[in-house]
Amino acid sequence: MQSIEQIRDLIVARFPGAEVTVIQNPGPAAQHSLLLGHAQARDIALFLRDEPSLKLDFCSNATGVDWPEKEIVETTKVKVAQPDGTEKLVEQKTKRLQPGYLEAVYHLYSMALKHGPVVIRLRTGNRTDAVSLPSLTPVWRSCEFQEREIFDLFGIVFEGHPDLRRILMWDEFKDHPMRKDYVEPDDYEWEPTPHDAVLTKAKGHYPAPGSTANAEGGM
Amino acid sequence: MSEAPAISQEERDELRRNGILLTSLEEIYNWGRSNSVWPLQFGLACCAIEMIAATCSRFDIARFGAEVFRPSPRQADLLIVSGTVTKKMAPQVVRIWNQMGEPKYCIAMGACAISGGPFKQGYNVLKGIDRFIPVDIYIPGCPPRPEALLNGLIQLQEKIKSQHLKGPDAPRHLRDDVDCIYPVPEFGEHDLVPPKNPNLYEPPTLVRPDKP
Amino acid sequence: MQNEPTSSAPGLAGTPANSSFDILHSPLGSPQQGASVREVNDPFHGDLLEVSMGPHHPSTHGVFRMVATLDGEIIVKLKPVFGYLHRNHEKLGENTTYLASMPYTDRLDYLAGMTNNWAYALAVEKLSGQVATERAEYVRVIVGEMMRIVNHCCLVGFLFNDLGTSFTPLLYAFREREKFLDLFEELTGTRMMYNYQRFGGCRVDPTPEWLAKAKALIDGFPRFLDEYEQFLTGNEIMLARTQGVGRLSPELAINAGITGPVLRATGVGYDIRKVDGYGVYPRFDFRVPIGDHGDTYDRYMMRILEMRESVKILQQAFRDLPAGPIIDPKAKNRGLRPKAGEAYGRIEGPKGEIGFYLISDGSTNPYRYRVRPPSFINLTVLEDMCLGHSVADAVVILGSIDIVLGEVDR
Amino acid sequence: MLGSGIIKGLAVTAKNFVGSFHDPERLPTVEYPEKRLTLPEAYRSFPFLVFDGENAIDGLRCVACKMCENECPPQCIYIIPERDEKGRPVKKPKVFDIDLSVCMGCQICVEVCPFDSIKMDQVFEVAATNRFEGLIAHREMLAKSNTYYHQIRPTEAAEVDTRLAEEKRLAEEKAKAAAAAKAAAAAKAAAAPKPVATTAPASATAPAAAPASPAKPAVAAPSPSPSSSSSAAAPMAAAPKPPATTP
Repeated sequence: MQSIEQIRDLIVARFPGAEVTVIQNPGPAAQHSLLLGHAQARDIALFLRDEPSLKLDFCSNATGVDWPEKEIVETTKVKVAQPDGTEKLVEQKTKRLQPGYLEAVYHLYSMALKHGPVVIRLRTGNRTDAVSLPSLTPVWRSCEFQEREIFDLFGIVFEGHPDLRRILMWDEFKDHPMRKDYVEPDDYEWEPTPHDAVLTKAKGHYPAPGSTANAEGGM
Repeated sequence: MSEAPAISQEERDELRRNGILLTSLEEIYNWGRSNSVWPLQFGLACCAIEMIAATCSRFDIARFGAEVFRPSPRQADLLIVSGTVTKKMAPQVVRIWNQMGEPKYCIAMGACAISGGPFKQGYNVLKGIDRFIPVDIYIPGCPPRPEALLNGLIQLQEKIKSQHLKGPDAPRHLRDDVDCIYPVPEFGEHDLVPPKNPNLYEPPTLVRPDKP
Repeated sequence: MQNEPTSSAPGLAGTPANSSFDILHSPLGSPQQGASVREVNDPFHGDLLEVSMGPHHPSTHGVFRMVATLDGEIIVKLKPVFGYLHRNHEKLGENTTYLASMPYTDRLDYLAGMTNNWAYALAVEKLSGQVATERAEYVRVIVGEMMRIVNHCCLVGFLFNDLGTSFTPLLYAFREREKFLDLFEELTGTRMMYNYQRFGGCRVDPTPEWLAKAKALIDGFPRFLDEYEQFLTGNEIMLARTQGVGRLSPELAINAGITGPVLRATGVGYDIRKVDGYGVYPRFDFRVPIGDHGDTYDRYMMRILEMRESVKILQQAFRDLPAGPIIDPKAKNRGLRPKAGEAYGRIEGPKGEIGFYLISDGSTNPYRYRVRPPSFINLTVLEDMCLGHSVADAVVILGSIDIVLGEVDR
Repeated sequence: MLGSGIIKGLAVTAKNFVGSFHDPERLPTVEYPEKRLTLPEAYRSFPFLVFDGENAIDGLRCVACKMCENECPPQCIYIIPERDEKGRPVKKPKVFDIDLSVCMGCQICVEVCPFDSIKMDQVFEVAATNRFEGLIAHREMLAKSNTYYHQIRPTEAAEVDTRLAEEKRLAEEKAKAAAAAKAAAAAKAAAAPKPVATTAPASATAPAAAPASPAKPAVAAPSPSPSSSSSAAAPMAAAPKPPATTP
């Protein structure tokens, strides 16, 4: 099978001007991925499926990933001219707010040519209002339920999905529980063995100090 | 019936060995009830497989008169909550429980049914079915062995046999003051509404201090 | 029924079961939205009836719900409803360490805990760059193939339950399963939730006595299988109820990501044991059974034939099992902090491709922990297979897909 | 012939029915409360705590290091270490609770325990009618003797005993060496005008007293005789370092 760069070149040759970026995977698995722009994502997916040298006809896994915004502190060494005319290296810390986004990841294999995986990714603009992505269900039917699951748990809206409803949670549910900032409902009334985060939550149900409760926890 | 029996258990056993069977209406009524506990054919998760194993030839729940797994709640006496009850499933479980006719019993089989078990920190997992329906026997284990289920069933039979037909500890179906219909929770925007049945679920408070 | 090695080209012949849905000619093809079987101007055309089957399901597949729209007794639309066993496996996996997720994986597909363990161990090994020892790889094959036999054996029992045999074949299946469970219990300590595999190997080394017992059981298994087949396979009622029921075309199967026996029943020879050759599978001589109608009967036969192939693999594995450590002494399990990166590891589970997609950010917990559940994705085509059949057939088709709700909903 | 398949199937059923009267292979029923399956040695249900000697609480091997508490996947273990009258931690659990209604018997606590103190039990008949009080196992309920451990898992228990004895021997040797080194250092210190700070080996062999009471040589030097405190400290010297797990 071609390397990820070769696949990118194939795509760019077919779709000039398409946004295709190679995302390196630094881990030992070295399963690198292609980040696709929204505009041509579905056409590129169709190309990957039908191109005879690739024939990625099997979309094995589709999933979401939540990347909340985070503060990145970068330390750079800057030469600062000193008053006496010499230059001195000074460490400068710049804080940069990396904007958050939601990501959909697809693992593609070829059943015809028996190779893979090729990983493609799509990213939303942010985590609040620009959360739509083109659906790849029309290309691979296997995404049908998986994209519904991503919609349910992460809140990515897939445009062009034939039946985008909640799948695992009930329809009235409002939250997206797999997001990193999800706060679960408080049902910690009975936690006999709490520690760390659970202890903090269970404390909300303890009686006010000074009541008759046993302080050391022995029953 | 509540006063002390005129004849002790040992004497009665001795008579039974000699071919004389002494019994009371209460005893024979409870004996009949306890040996024909028909469970509802209702599996939720992993524990359901062990429940099936308990009905199969090796463990053979039929030896306890409980092999008739009824698909309809109307014909069943025992609800074995065998597995994780999720919040999405909880209203259905309560509804099934309400559909069962009295006298009815509930066994919470496995850690998940008792308290949410290993999955209790999950957002969609109900932390114990006893938040909504009364449970007679709790069988811990993940999953409990089929023998543990049989052991729980034996305990349930003991419990049925020790019930009195009159008085304050009479079973639910012989009393007028107890409502046997339990409210079914509804799906809310973040959780079930209500998240528990406050008349039923009253955990003791166990204060744990900060860890040093 | 063919029984072909995978080296042959995958059969792509056959017409789609539901010919109105043609994925090849509709590049943006969407799932078929129920077609009425009868003519609309039929004077006796009544209203469509919507029936909710489940989640308390009298058949034995857990808390699964199908909303079927019926025209008479014929299904014209069927929407599966999930989530009744959504236990937040993935969220819990992100909140616990890599090792602590191992016992949870047992509870995904609770009829085949060992293969879930294996897939997870494989994914973490990929993520952290660890390699299992050779003996461990053989032991994994042994326990994994035994698990496949147990799973298929039970599935056949459950499938016949759905056909209305009311428990009798299941008694045979569970009698046999108990023998395997005894072995698993002796090796790992529990009947169902093994927590056996580790990153870089397995937790305990099987003793020679255990191996001898397992070998004796496997050697005697074909005899049971013959009896089982004599009991079931020729049964005319079964043939009438399964042949031609729930056909699936290979094109749709591939496009919908169907894996495992359901895929191979359609004639596509795709088995990850052969394709990826993970572990020590390339060293074994075995064939991959392939069906050619893609109906319920083929899916049933796939299970029977795969059990026979598993017996072959097991006999070779017992013969070739090398000595050596069961786990890499340098293997890191507790407090594992893989380098930042991601990995997708997959194996051929009894139900299809079970994969784990892990993203590490360098801490002790995975940043993203995703399970690729085979039975969940195999349900994608449930509607396509059921259209035009009666309600009773829908139950059988569902049974032949082999779903376990712990894995469907996670 | 139509129906021959069904007849064949019925023949199998008949064979099994007749076989069940004489062939134990075809009648696998175990009549549970009266007869029981012999559980394999590896069988595990819930954890328990091993104690040595006669007294269940004093003999506990557990030193309340909380390693199992941190590693337990469903967080069903709760430990509070014992403190002496001065408020210093003593290496004993004051509270050791396991919520059996949560425990999934995964055995990870056993794997991470460096003191061989928590082991898996084989009792599975723990059904209760009250899950709040009935299913929390306290320290007293969990403590079971080493003899019991030998009964349920003879092979494993024998291995553990050998290993503990070996570790104890090594620790004693190390302690002796440390004591000798300390004596030498003390002699040196007495000879030198300035007192030298306490030597490293002493604090390494006696980590229990170290955090609260810094360096009293007479206390810190372990006595060669196997007193209860040194036997508790012995496995720690050989044990792996506690992990830095901060959730």
